[in-house]
Amino acid sequence: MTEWDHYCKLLERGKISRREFMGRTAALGLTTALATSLAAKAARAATPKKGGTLRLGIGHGSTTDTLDPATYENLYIQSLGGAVHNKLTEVGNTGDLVPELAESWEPTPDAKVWTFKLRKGVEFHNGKTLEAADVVASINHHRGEDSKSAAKPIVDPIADIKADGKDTVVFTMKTGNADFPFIISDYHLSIMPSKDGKADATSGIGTSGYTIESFEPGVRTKLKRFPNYWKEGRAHFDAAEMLVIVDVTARTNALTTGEIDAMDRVDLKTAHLLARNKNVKIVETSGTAHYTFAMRTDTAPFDNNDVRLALKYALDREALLKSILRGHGVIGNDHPIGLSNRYHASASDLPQRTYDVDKAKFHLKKAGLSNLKVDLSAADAAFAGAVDAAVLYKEHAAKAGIEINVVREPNDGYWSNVWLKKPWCAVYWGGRPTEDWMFSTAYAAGAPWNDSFWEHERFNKLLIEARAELDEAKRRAMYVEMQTIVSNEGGVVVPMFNNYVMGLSKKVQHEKMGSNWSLDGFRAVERWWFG
Amino acid sequence: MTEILTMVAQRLALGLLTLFVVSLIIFLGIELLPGDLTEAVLGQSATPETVAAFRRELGLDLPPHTRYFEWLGGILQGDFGKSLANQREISELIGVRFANTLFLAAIAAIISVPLAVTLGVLAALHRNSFFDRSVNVVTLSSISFPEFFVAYILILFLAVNVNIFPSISNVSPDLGFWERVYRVMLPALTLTLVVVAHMMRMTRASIINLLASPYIEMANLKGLSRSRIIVHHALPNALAPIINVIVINLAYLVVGVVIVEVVFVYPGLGQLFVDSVIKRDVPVVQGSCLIFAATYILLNLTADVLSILSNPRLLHPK
Amino acid sequence: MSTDGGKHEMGEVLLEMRGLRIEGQSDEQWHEIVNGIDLTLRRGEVLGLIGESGAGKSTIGIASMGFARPGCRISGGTIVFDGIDMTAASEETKREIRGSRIAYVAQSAAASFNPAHKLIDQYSETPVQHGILKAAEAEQDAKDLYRRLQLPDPDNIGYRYPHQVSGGQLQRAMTAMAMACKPDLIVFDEPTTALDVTTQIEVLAAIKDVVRQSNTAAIYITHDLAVVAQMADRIMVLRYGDLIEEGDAREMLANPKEDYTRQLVAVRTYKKEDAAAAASERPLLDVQDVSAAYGNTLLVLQDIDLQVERGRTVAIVGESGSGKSTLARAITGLLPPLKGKVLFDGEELPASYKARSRDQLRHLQMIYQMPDTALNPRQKVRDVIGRPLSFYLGMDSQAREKRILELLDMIELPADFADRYPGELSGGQKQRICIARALAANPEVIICDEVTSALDQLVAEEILKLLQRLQDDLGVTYLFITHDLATVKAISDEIVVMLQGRIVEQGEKHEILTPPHHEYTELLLSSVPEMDPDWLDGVLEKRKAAQ
Amino acid sequence: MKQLVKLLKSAPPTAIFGLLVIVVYVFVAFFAPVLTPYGESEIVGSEFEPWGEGFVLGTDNLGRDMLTRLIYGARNTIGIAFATTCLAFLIGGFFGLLATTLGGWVDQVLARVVDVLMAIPTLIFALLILTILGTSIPVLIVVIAVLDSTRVFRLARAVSMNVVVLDFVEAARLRGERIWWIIGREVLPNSMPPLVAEFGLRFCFVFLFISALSFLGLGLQPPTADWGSMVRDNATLITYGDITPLLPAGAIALLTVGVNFVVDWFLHKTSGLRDEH
Repeated sequence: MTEWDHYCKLLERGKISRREFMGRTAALGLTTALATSLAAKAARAATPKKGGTLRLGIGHGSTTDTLDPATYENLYIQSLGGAVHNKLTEVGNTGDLVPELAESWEPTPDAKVWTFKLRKGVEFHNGKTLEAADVVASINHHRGEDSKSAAKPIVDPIADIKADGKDTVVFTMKTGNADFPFIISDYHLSIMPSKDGKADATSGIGTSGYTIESFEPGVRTKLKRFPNYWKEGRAHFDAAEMLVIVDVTARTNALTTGEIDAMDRVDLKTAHLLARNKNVKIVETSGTAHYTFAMRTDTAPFDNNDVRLALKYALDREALLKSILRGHGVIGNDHPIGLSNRYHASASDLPQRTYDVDKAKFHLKKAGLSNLKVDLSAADAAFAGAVDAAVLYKEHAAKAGIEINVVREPNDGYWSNVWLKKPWCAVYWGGRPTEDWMFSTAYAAGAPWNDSFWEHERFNKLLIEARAELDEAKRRAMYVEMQTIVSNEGGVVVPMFNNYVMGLSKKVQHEKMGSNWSLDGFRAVERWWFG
Repeated sequence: MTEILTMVAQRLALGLLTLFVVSLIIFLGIELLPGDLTEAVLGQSATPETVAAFRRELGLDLPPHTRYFEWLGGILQGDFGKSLANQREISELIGVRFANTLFLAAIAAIISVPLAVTLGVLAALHRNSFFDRSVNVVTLSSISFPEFFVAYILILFLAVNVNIFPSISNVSPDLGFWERVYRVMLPALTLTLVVVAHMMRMTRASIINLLASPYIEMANLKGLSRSRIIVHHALPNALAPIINVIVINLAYLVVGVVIVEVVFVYPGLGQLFVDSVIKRDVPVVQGSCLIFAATYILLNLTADVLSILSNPRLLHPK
Repeated sequence: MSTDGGKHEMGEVLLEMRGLRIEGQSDEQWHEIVNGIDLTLRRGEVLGLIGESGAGKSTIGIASMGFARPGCRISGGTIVFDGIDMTAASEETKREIRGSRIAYVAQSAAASFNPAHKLIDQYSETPVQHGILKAAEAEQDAKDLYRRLQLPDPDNIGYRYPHQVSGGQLQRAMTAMAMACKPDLIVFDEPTTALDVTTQIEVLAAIKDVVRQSNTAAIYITHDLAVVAQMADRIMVLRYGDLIEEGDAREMLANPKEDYTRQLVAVRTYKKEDAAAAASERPLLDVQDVSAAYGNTLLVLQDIDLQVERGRTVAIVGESGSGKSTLARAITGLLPPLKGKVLFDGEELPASYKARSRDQLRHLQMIYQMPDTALNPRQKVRDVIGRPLSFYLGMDSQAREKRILELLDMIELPADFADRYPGELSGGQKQRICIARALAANPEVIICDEVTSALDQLVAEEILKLLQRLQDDLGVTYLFITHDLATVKAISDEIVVMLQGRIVEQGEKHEILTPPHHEYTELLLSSVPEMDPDWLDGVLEKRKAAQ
Repeated sequence: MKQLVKLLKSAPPTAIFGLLVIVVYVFVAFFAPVLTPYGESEIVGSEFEPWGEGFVLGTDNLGRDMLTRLIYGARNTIGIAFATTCLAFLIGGFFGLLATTLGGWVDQVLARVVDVLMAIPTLIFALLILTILGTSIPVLIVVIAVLDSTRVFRLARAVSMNVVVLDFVEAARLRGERIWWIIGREVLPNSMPPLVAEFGLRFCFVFLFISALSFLGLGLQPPTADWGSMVRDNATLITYGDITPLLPAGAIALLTVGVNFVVDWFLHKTSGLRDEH
């Protein structure tokens, strides 16, 4: 047995992760691309049958949905994007980055210029062959003055995109960013066919394993396997149907009566009852999605870190997890980096913050206050149960002499009128696959979504350094320090990370499920199969 | 006959005026809603620049009256415009949904109207009998339950416990007619339970109301049988109120079924409307509202015309 | 029939009632409305049932068919029709008899024909449903009968709907319908009461004719002794469910034995003394050249000129549709005239009542035809009479209370009536309250719109006497609108005859009532039934001769 | 009092049942704080505890006592439905009577306005307005009342149409009475019975309507207990054959049935009197 075979075996048995596999085989001198295809081969060995029609019931979606990735705004359309489009890179089911439409990529040492080599012979659903120009047009779809794309802030750091021949795309960044290949895997940044430098964003044509047969916004999408799909070991179903079933009871009924094969967003209150059904299994993944209470650190009394600490200690995270998420989640440690992130600070690096009334009182006293009275704005638009969570927080904090006044805000316009405006409010974050991405989005000084209006010199310095740092160990150390800073000095209370809880018919098979997003990282249609 | 036509023409003209006012109210209503489509679609990821660009693209930066009159101009030329959210033709978007809504309403009506009238006639015929009382109690109870409750109960019994009908009615355009009928059975039954009581009670009451009339006494004294008196003498004269209540219920079946659509995941116009309100997709909201209002107006007109046709006094004036 | 002196054959007994008791329900309690009546009817005989409202005459009439109206029940006695006990017979048996052997002609043909079906279909229904005739045969029969009943265009009139046919014609069509199965007995329930006098005479003639020809037995129910005198061989007088008197028609009219019968016979004899008009400078009420219409349609009133002197009673008489009630509306301002004006005591009144001053309104008071709807059922008598007192005269509660009692005394009602609701009063009492309400305003003119036509004759007469006494005492002026010439004779000083929106004749009572008359006045006067059993035949002969 | 007893004795069993239900509900609504074992939104146990000793009807999705929530639900829902119906009748009744009494263009204009309002589906209209104004209790009451008043208007207009043509109203007009007097003293008292009956029915509809709104997430805000949202919160349990979510719906239905029975009886009584002459 060669060492290569050994690694393949380990991967098959799940003994090593894909990331480790990639790392170790790289050490053997293999190119990333070869390693990937080998990994795919190994995965295939473990499996799957072809055929069948997967029926997915998704608890989101609206008649106003469009196929334009720039406006992907809910889980339904995002999952559909995952089924129809490829990106340059893909976050694999174990959380690490694998090549997708890009065969390989190469940064300059300062991580400022990234050169992506495209896979050859990839065909769009309309028969067109993938070229560099398509990639440039697809990314440019989100850039520029007139961009209405939700992904505009994501592609903002890109200074320039150039096609270099038919198979090479060169990205020039404003500042170095070691995580750029991760960023380019964002679900908005789907690669679409282009014509005269304009991406065709509305027809839903991609390069993935499934073509759209019919798309009825807010109702259903019918997908058919694309016979010329380039990726091997994927796209097992002959067809798929993605249904919008917003009412959770209807969704649950549909699953138990066999109308659908899988559903997302299981009703947490009754998940234990659903699990008893002999045809159904509950699958949950813990990802990067988390709830926060963001304080404006530029406003009194939140400009005082002791006040912030007092509030952080005055919350019983376990209780919140139990009653709001019914345990389907993980408690947070006042920073946004989840367990599935690469550089998550373990308990030994950063002790878990607990509900500690004495410490809360201590910090309160240190801030020169004997009691505290603050408003907390919440609405269920922030996250399901936000108002209940705020009410629970109020009860916990009361024991530490802190009086929280829960302000129920209207659901409508919550993100425009409350978030980033009110001094303290409930917020939901889908999370980001990389630390840098998460921190730069919501914690870097001056970032548009820095909802705590927080500025920390050391943190911001570390952020830029780490971004361009290619040495793994040094990077880890930097990110752990940043997590520590955010936890101890930041303006955000992070009570918990929520799981993605799905209900699957027992006949649905899958590998380890991607945890970066719901439904296997939005890739359920491509990754799953019927046993 | 010409009088009926004149009346129809007048009512249609009035109806157009009503539609105009309705469109104005709805437009103003949506203008008053906090936020617009761009903010709703972009949600948490909105930045001032993207919102501004989005608004420019959709023309939402124009003043409200300009947008309204542009929309109105389009309508007058038969152009309902395009959905702001996905640029689909509204006539197309609404067309499919409205067809679905009408289909469900039709199935529900086909079940409920004959059922209600038959029950009403039978109850009137055997009034104060055990049958009458039980029909009364059962129908009264059935309107006393919230719609979603009836829906859930039916799902529990007919889909979960015994899998006779599908629990969701996700019809699609490629389904065959009978498959479609099968799929909408549960929502149709739900709606039937909701509307039957009203129509049945009205049928019964209108007939019984007439039983005190001299011509019914006359029919009795002519030695006619009970059933002939009810069916031949009372029913024709009770038609106007019965038609009226049937039409009101038909209107309800078309415009009032949002909840049933939600529970059964039925792709009708109601869902489209609710989604569009949430997303502030003004042209779609306007379009669907006009459809709803027009349905209401036309059905009312139909009721009046039918009442005239069923009444010789109005049909054959002196 | 009686006019032939009972010469034709009186056959065996057809219908026999013994000790008939019928109960009616009100306030969840049963009480008797017919208290043990015996009735015998032979084949070919016409029996008149007469009495005021509440006498139970209709109830007895339809009880002959074994039928009781909803809310009523036959509680005792026997009804034997041709050997069949109708009280014990099964529904099925009774149903077979109804329509085919006993038929019914209702008071209001307009209400008793089903508006949804054509006349001839309703005619055919009885024989076809009873399996006697085929539809086509029945239709042919219908046309023959229509012809015999002198309906216009007898071949086609049956294909009309009830609303397309006039009241008199409908009543005849209903008689035809009753004859459809050639029944042994027909029950006529006030068949002419709802008709104008000139129509009534035609219908009476038609009914009489057809009954005589077919030699059917009949029960003829009416409140009008003069009418029954024309039709019946024998008369039963009923009151409150009891039999008062029974006997041969001619004999009873000539020699009524009981007081009550005597009152009924005498009812049309009250007559006001002639009084000459007091000369005055100007009339109290002066209607000048008034024309009026509802909407933009045909004129309902044309060029009406009318003067009413103070303290006089002017009767406006005409049949339905003559415009007499519209005239009242034009005067009160409810229907502002298109042209012309109304002067009160020389002063022109604004056309619409809305523009009139409180005093102008006060001077003109109105009493309505239906005392049931003229009184708010939710107000006590005290409030009804008291309102004008405080509204017009600004009386405080003490003065008002005193005046209410005075007024009640004036209308001959006891003081404790002040605390009653209109629902607790009889029709005549209600009309008295209406009079009191009008008087409360201290008016100059009272417009009486058919004030007696909804009342029983004896009650009506009392009301007329009351009105006359009030005029004598208070000097109030009456504008009396009526279709009933007996009333006119009873109360008026002057008479105005109206036809189709125009005045055809007007003048002092004695002038109008003494020949020569205007053609229409003549027709009206000659159509009023008289107690003489030969009156109908006589009038018809006279009219025939005149043609 | 004696009359009342007599009246009740003559009532059919359905009406007695209905009255009983109403009385019990009103009693419960009034004395909710006394009758309930726990606080309205107090979390007293774990989620979905079964029926038993501590919690007669078990607990709900957050571990609140179901019985307590039901009772408070009665208080909130009935209170709001009652206030709404009253307001709807004030508005609709007033304008309806005004329209018929004044007649002419006022009647025409009002009828047209109501036509427009009715042409917009109620639920959808409510959705729109509640989204604009938020779903606080006063807003909820006013919005539903206004929407509902169109139906009341129609009825009031239809009923009073038959009253204003009666002679006693004409007499009052001719007397020169003011419009308010005519409406208040002559027309209104004689239009009451159908309106009272309709009040009962509309009350039930408002009730169901609030439930429907709650179901769509536009009803009362948590943690206020109301029956509609209680059903929605626990509806998924039905899938597992648990009837807990049916309790509030049953409570709604029971009251509606009760009111309907009483209304039926009432209508029968008032129209019955008319039949008898």
